Amino acid sequence: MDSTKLMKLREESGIKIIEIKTDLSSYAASDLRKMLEGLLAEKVEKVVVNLSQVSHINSTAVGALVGVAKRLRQSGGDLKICALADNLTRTFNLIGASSVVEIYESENSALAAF
Amino acid sequence: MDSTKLMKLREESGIKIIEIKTDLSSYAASDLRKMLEGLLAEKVEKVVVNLSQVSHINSTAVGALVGVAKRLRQSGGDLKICALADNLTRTFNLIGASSVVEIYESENSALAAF
Amino acid sequence: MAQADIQLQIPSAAFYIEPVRAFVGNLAKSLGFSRKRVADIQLVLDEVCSNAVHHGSVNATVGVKLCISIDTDALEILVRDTGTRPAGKKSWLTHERLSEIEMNRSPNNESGHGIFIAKSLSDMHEMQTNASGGTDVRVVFRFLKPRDIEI
Amino acid sequence: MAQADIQLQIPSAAFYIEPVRAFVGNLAKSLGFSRKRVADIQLVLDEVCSNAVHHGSVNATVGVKLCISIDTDALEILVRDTGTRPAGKKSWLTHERLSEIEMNRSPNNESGHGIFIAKSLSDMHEMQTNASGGTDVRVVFRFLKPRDIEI
Ligand SMILES: Nc1ncnc2c1ncn2[C@@H]1O[C@H](COP(=O)(O)OP(=O)(O)O)[C@@H](O)[C@H]1O
Ligand SMILES: Nc1ncnc2c1ncn2[C@@H]1O[C@H](COP(=O)(O)OP(=O)(O)O)[C@@H](O)[C@H]1O
Repeated sequence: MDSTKLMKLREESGIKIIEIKTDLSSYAASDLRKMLEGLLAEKVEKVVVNLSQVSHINSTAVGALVGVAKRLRQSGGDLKICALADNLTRTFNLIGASSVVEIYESENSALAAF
Repeated sequence: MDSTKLMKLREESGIKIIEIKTDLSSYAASDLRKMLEGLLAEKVEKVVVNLSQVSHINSTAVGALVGVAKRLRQSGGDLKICALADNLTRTFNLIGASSVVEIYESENSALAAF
Repeated sequence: MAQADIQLQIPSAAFYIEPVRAFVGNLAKSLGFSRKRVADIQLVLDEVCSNAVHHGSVNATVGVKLCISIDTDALEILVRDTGTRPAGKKSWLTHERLSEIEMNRSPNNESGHGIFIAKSLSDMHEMQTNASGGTDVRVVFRFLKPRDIEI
Repeated sequence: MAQADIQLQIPSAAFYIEPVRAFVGNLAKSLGFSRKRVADIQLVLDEVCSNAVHHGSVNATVGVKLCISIDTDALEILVRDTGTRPAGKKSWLTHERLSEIEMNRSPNNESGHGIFIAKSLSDMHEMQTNASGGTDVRVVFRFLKPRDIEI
């Protein structure tokens, strides 16, 4: 199945919001990366990734988020993530990605931080 | 793991209520049967089985419920079940058990039916 | 790739049926089966595996084998047990025994619903005595639309 | 019964890692591991299987094998890939390469975190070149209390 169907893209006051409705193992991570690279190609600058419906993430998916955040920053934009379940927070902390990508409690606080 | 930990037994106005917090495949079904036979041995007459937190049931578990309901009726009691998810209802209907065991929408309506 | 095969072997004990059900449920969902259909597939699998464990490979140290194949139009699951019959004894799987099971089935009975459920909810159900004297049960669930497997 | 073994073989493709994760998650939960520990076990499994699929058995028609053993004090998972190295070429698995991977690891890097995660979250982590020239990764998760397996 095409897991991009489980990644909803919308826009709010110039910020692209991706809501992910699937766990992020390698298979879905590669779809996420494609979606994010599509946004980069469109010169999108501000992205929020809402992980509230994700109960598992692996290092490949974290890497995709870190990589795109860094590239967006080079052009003055950013990628922020929000609404992480406890074990997702643990995974971000273990990798150290919490110090590279900005993490917010809720979608609203992530949007407000731009 | 002992799945009986996931079957909570309590009593309300003389009716034993079993709340099941595990899916009912063969493994848990045999624990359910043991618990029900324990109640039969104690001469309990009225039992309600709350399935609201069960998302799967197989024919062995349905059989245990049917069997105990029939035995309780012989001594003037009954076993009633309640709060079935759609696919549990389908399984009861397929087997034909819906016409043998009384099924209620909610725990309260099952209790009230005694 | 025309077909993908998965092999799974568990000890013959009811405890291991739940993880297998989780595996197949997740797979069926990813293949695009509807929620309802996923529940049906899981129930059939549970019934067939329960029979393999309780009537087939009765000794828990002996395994139950599953072979799961995904091709362009269907998900197919084969469940193989080793059987327990002493050498020389006939297989349980005869037309007479099967029609007896079918005739005796009643909503009032505590058991005897498993084969009926597996037949009712699958698109194809087939039972055969295998080389080791046990039973091979094959069930097929068709996709609504044929799919290109590039997975 | 002292030990129970489960064998699982999937095509070498990321698509099949999710059902395996569901299987092992369900099994670990039934074995009594806490929610947190189940999540850790699933993450380690995901990382090890992702490596087997992406770096090990690169050709999807070749399989990745898992052997899951449950004994009195631990759950042990072995993940075996076939490797892709041409005959005669050395295995990737050398002390130099491993310390290079470890030294280069940085939160800023998009990749290179998998082995670190598997090491960090398991009670034992071991990698070995296997007979077919691929990699065997063995991870162990101990139970808090020893358990009597009668399953
Ligand atoms: N794999 C099997 N090996 C041996 N006997 C089997 C197997 N599957 C089914 N049977 C026989 O068929 C009968 C009917 O099976 P089923 O319809 O599943 O109901 P139940 O398992 O509740 O008896 C069983 O009681 C058993 O005698
Ligand atoms: N099963 C494997 N077969 C071959 N090479 C492997 C395997 N597992 C890991 N490696 C090598 O080790 C490196 C580090 O792996 P890892 O820490 O998981 O990070 P990543 O997979 O993101 O590169 C990989 O890039 C790869 O070169």
